[in-house]
Amino acid sequence: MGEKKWAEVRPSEDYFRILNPDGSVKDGAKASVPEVSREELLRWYEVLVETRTFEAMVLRLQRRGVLSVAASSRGEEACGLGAAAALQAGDWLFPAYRQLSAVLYWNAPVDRIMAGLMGNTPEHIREHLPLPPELPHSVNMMPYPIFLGAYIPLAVGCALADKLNGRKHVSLAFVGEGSTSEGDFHDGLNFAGVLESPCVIIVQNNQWSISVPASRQTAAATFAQKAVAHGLPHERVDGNDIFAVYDTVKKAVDRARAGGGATLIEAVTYRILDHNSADSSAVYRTEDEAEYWKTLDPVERFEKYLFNAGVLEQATKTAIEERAEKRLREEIDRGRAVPPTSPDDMFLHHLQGEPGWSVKHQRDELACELAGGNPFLDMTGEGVQ
Amino acid sequence: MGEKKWAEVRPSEDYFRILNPDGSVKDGAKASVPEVSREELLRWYEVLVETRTFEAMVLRLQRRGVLSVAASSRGEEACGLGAAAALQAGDWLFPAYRQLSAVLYWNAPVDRIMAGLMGNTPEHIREHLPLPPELPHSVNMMPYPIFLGAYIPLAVGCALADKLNGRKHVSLAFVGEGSTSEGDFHDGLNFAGVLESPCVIIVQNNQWSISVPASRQTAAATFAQKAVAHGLPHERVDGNDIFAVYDTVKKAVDRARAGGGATLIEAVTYRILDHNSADSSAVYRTEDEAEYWKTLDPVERFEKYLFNAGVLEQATKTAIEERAEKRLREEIDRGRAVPPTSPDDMFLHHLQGEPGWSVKHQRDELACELAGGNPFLDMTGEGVQ
Amino acid sequence: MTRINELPVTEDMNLVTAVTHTLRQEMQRDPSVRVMGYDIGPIGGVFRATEGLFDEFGPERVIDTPLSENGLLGVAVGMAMRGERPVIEMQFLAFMYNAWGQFIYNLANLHQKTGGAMKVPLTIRATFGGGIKPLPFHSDSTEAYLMHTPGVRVVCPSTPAQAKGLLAAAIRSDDPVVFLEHTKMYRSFREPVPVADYTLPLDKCRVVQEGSDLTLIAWGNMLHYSIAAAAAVAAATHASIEIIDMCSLAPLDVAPVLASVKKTGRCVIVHEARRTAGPGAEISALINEYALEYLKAPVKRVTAFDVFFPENQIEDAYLPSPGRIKSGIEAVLNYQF
Amino acid sequence: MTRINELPVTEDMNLVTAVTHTLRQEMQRDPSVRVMGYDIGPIGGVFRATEGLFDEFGPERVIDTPLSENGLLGVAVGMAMRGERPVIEMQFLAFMYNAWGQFIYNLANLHQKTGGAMKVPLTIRATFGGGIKPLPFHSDSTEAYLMHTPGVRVVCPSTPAQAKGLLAAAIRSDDPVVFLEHTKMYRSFREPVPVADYTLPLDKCRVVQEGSDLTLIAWGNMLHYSIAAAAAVAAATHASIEIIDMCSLAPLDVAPVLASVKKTGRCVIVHEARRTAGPGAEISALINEYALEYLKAPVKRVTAFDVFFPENQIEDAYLPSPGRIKSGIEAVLNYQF
Ligand SMILES: Cc1ncc(C[n+]2csc(CCOP(=O)(O)OP(=O)(O)O)c2C)c(N)n1
Ligand SMILES: Cc1ncc(C[n+]2csc(CCOP(=O)(O)OP(=O)(O)O)c2C)c(N)n1
Ligand SMILES: [Mg+2]
Ligand SMILES: [Mg+2]
Repeated sequence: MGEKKWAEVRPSEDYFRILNPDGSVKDGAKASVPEVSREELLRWYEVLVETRTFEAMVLRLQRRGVLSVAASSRGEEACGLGAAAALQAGDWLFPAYRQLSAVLYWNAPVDRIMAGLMGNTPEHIREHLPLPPELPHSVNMMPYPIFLGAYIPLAVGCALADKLNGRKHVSLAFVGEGSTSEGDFHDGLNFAGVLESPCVIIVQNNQWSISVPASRQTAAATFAQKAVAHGLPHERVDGNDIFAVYDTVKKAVDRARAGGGATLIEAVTYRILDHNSADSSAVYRTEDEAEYWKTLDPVERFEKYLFNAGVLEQATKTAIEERAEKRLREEIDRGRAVPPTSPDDMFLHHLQGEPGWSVKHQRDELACELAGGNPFLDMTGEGVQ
Repeated sequence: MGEKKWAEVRPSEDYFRILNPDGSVKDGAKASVPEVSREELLRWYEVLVETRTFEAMVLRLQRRGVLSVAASSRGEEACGLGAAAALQAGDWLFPAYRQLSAVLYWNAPVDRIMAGLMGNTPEHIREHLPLPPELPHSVNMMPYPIFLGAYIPLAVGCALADKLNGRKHVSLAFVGEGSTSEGDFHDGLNFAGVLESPCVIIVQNNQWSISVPASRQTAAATFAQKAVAHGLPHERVDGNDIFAVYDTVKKAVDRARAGGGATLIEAVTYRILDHNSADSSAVYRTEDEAEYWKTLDPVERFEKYLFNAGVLEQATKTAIEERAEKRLREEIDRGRAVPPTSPDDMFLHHLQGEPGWSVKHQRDELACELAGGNPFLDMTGEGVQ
Repeated sequence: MTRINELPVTEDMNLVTAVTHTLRQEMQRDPSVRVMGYDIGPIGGVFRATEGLFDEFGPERVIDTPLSENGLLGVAVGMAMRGERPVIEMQFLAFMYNAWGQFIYNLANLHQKTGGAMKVPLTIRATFGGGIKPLPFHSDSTEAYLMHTPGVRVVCPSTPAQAKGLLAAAIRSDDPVVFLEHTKMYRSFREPVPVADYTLPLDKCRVVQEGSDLTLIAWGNMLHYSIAAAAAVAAATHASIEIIDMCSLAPLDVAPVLASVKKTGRCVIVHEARRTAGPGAEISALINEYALEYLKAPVKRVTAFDVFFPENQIEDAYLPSPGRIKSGIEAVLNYQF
Repeated sequence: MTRINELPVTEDMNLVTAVTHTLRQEMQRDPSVRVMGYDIGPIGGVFRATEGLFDEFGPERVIDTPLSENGLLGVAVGMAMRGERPVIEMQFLAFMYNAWGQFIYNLANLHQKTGGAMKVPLTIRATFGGGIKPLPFHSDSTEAYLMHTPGVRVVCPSTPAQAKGLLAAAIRSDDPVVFLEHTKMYRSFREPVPVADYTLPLDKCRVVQEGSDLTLIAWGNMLHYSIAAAAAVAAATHASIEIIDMCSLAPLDVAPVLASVKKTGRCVIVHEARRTAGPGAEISALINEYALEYLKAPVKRVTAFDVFFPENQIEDAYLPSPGRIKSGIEAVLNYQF
């Protein structure tokens, strides 16, 4: 508690890495380069481009006042994507708000995401942007939780339900390193250990929890070692290396699927931009820090690898970028074109069946008010006129 | 989740031990036998005798309907005592409900404890069994918490307050192994690590949390290793060996006092009796188990050591037992002689100063009711008559 | 909805055996029903409400968990959203304060958050209420916290037969339901409970006794004290007292209350919960809003006091007694504008 | 108690700068005052309420903590019981659901549990309330949960000058106090705030405007909407409306409410909280119990609805607006038995 400003302590690089920052394969890691088809590698690249493009577009829209608050995963995109790519259709994905790449990989509808960012209700979005209720051949995707860490126990229970019913699905959940300080995180891990739940929990350690550095979040040397408290296996990987993430998560997912229980994985990365559009990180950290981390950028690294490996060439790159730009612009426009949500939506889906006297009465009150009437004239409970 | 009845897994004996179950000093542990005066050793013995005697008396009283529920620490007495003896006057002790030996060591007033067990309010007990507000040359003792684990963060904050003010006190808190599953436990440890709080947390692992065995509480091999999640040092000791407990806690306490931060210690022991007087452990565990653990009894072990070491002889033993019996009987009688608490006490000490209109009014209502009146005749808020 | 008294075969049960019986029946009926909690396995719960279930259904249907209310609730919600029907035991209602985050954010909110795409068909059985002189915080009646929270149903039975029907309905409901079991009532009396399978509505209060002079509202153990108090008043004055068992606390079944008060013009609300911002406040405010014209006297709340549940020695003075309820009835009955 | 308007030197402040100013002044006055929470250090809080304090007082007085509301609250209670005066920031009131165990069991109960031997002189500054269209659960007004809990004071300022006096009093109080800061009001307006040190009573509501025809009760941002609504009604009808700022929510300052309603015979209660079992229920029930004879119309609650705080697109329809309040006033004012 002595320092005047929280100096960022550069996290230990004692972690699993396959790709060096310059896109070369690390000495001795050749054997670990995952066997992934050329097509799949290009798909990964496309998702990375889409993620970066979409988040930049959203930040611009936020600045123009189109939406109220936006967060970005710039520099962290390999964590979500590498992990998501290790899943199979039918698995369950519990992202936090910095894994856009994970949901884009599994074809989350961007128009709906946009409509959500605009503050529409899910019912309303569903109505105006119809789609089969589940994407075919996709994973099941949860919305992200607002209460940090609150979905960790949920993911554990979700996986347990599969296990108890003999279904071979895995649940995979993300949490920021800051959120590991919440009780929910430990509850989830402890139950996962005891109940042998087939799940994988990923701590995406981007070094900051808004203004609080990872070094202030815990005295533990790593976030991976938090698993020791719960008897779970744990891994620590370079989160900016998509191969390392994919390989490690794949092994954990396969193990869970085979009945081997849960794993905790720490992916070491860095939040390049502000926490979200309401934040200004210049107040609490130095530019140098981000500059250093930019040299470890996961997208450039992977891109170099693809160029070196002859998978990508300039023309393809340009084509992918242009396609992404065009598609996302269309999706965003579709999302923005959704008409405003009706106030009455607020009463939907709290309970199934009858909502009860008071809610029914209040719903009528609001309708009356919106119709220009006085909603408080009912003095006998017989109903708002 | 396969077994039909929770088989007790005998905990690993990979822990620190000085005294063997037969009272001899373990090979190679000679150097660790703590340097404790003959007087102090006899004091320890006396506290063990008192603890066992008092708890037996209380259980008998419970069975006779004198009090509503009673728990016992039989077989676990060395944990509380060994730890408490490592403290200094001015330190803070946060017992759970199985550390009677710890508070008796520091001269907790037994008459007051008895009056508390009878369901009197603290205010009332203080009034009828007056005593200087703090015992001279004692530690500060907290009442035990009802919400399991809830005092762990408190102990961390308590110690931090000392540290921030340059006071060289240490806070020591106990928690059952079952209670380590609560979020409070992890919150406390994590804050202790980050804020470098001078405290010691002891997990008294007595193998059971009511009917749930330790093996079902966590998948971790030990409770000590839970400290790894929070970057804290940890120790695991034979909790039925008072020397091992004392020695280990003493080192942790000294370290905390010297500014070295917090430690987590697991003391491995066994709950010989039912969880409390409302429990019947025969429903969920076998007699054999307790029989085995009785061979590791901490009091007999220590007694044998004292006899071997020439510190105790039969006459002294008898004298100590008789003195304990007599004193405790007197204390219990004094506690039982406290007149019933007045109902009005329920309104005390919720807030300082004015309790507010509603509480004042309700207090008058109760007084009116107890005086035989109708408390609901005030129709104007001007006051209960 | 079956009429209970059309079911001929009955067995005498008390509240706790009715709960066990119902859990067994529902578990036999539907394999997705799983009982979860700490101490609910081999020991059958500290009140023995799950006795025998572990032996009958095994550890995948009766899941003993680590000691964390928050973990228990969160994991069970995760199962429920996948179609399981967990019935979790909250050993004492007050321990749920530790799980308040999961309660609000996941249990109560998940259905709404997902626009109805996900359901949480989970039942929380929570013991509550005073009278058995246990330890502090083992007697809390904090149903008001629950009632102020959207997205969750709260019911409280006051008889074994009602407990069966409400618990079965709670388990079958696709909404999260808190089912409140009063510790003092667990073994206080038996009654014949139909052996066949039935449910009772989760959203309907129950008129226990009709009357024209005063409406008396209570639930749980307080209903029995209220019936006794009403009988005592009626014996002395021939007043005709309507008694409502407010077993459906959330959503509150408002219409019958308003109808009754419009008829009687007088009302007393009884609860064990603390008074300020307690359940009675809502009922009284609704009457104030929608039946004021009919009131012949102030609505009185006969409750415990705005303090923490006190030590054993004085808990009898804290809880409403039949005597205190009688005073409340008399005060309101005798009032003249 | 100092009269604010006798303090000549003032500075223009808004709610958030008034909070910072007061924290600084209290920290200068008393070394046991320590500000704690996550994101309250170098960044000065996500709303900048602790801006500059870290630089001025250093890391032992301004303690940035790990991200756990429950740990924060528990550790701060441990410090408070030893004579420190922690002022913790609850980034948003809803996050305190995660700390509900520590809130009840330690913060609210420790003084009572120890028979008065221990005190918890701790202040929780919690942002609350709607209107700025942030993320879900960042706008909750769940003060009713707090009001139903003994052992804790709850206050809610509606102006910068009042915020200063109440916050200083909260910090100096030996009781735990929840100090509610409305996010929408943080920067909505400025007023002159005396620079000298002063406190305001924690247990007194404030009559903002005297009147004889109707009592209008509100707090926080709703007070400003209520003043506007009352002005609109008065302009049209010449009705004389008494406005009470119910800044002292727990313990509730009941006497002035009863006195006012006895005078006016009509009452409207306004709050952002959900209606059922919300704060207004208690106020209405008290009026029902102790001022019924004086009522000339039903007491109406103009509130948000019994649903989770909705998505940004429709939050304006959820929160009471000046228009909705005006309707409530008119309905009650025009009512004739
Ligand atoms: C229970 C809870 N507490 C606090 C917050 C406010 N909050 C939102 S994001 C954030 C920081 C989270 O940091 P981390 O977990 O590291 O995730 P990151 O933003 O770095 O991805 C905080 C404090 C919240 N949403 N929920
Ligand atoms: C928060 C909370 N949950 C549950 C309980 C009920 N309870 C009391 S003691 C106990 C078992 C505790 O086991 P452990 O921590 O191992 O302590 P032991 O009794 O073995 O000493 C339980 C579940 C409680 N008092 N508080
Ligand atoms: Mg982070
Ligand atoms: Mg134990």
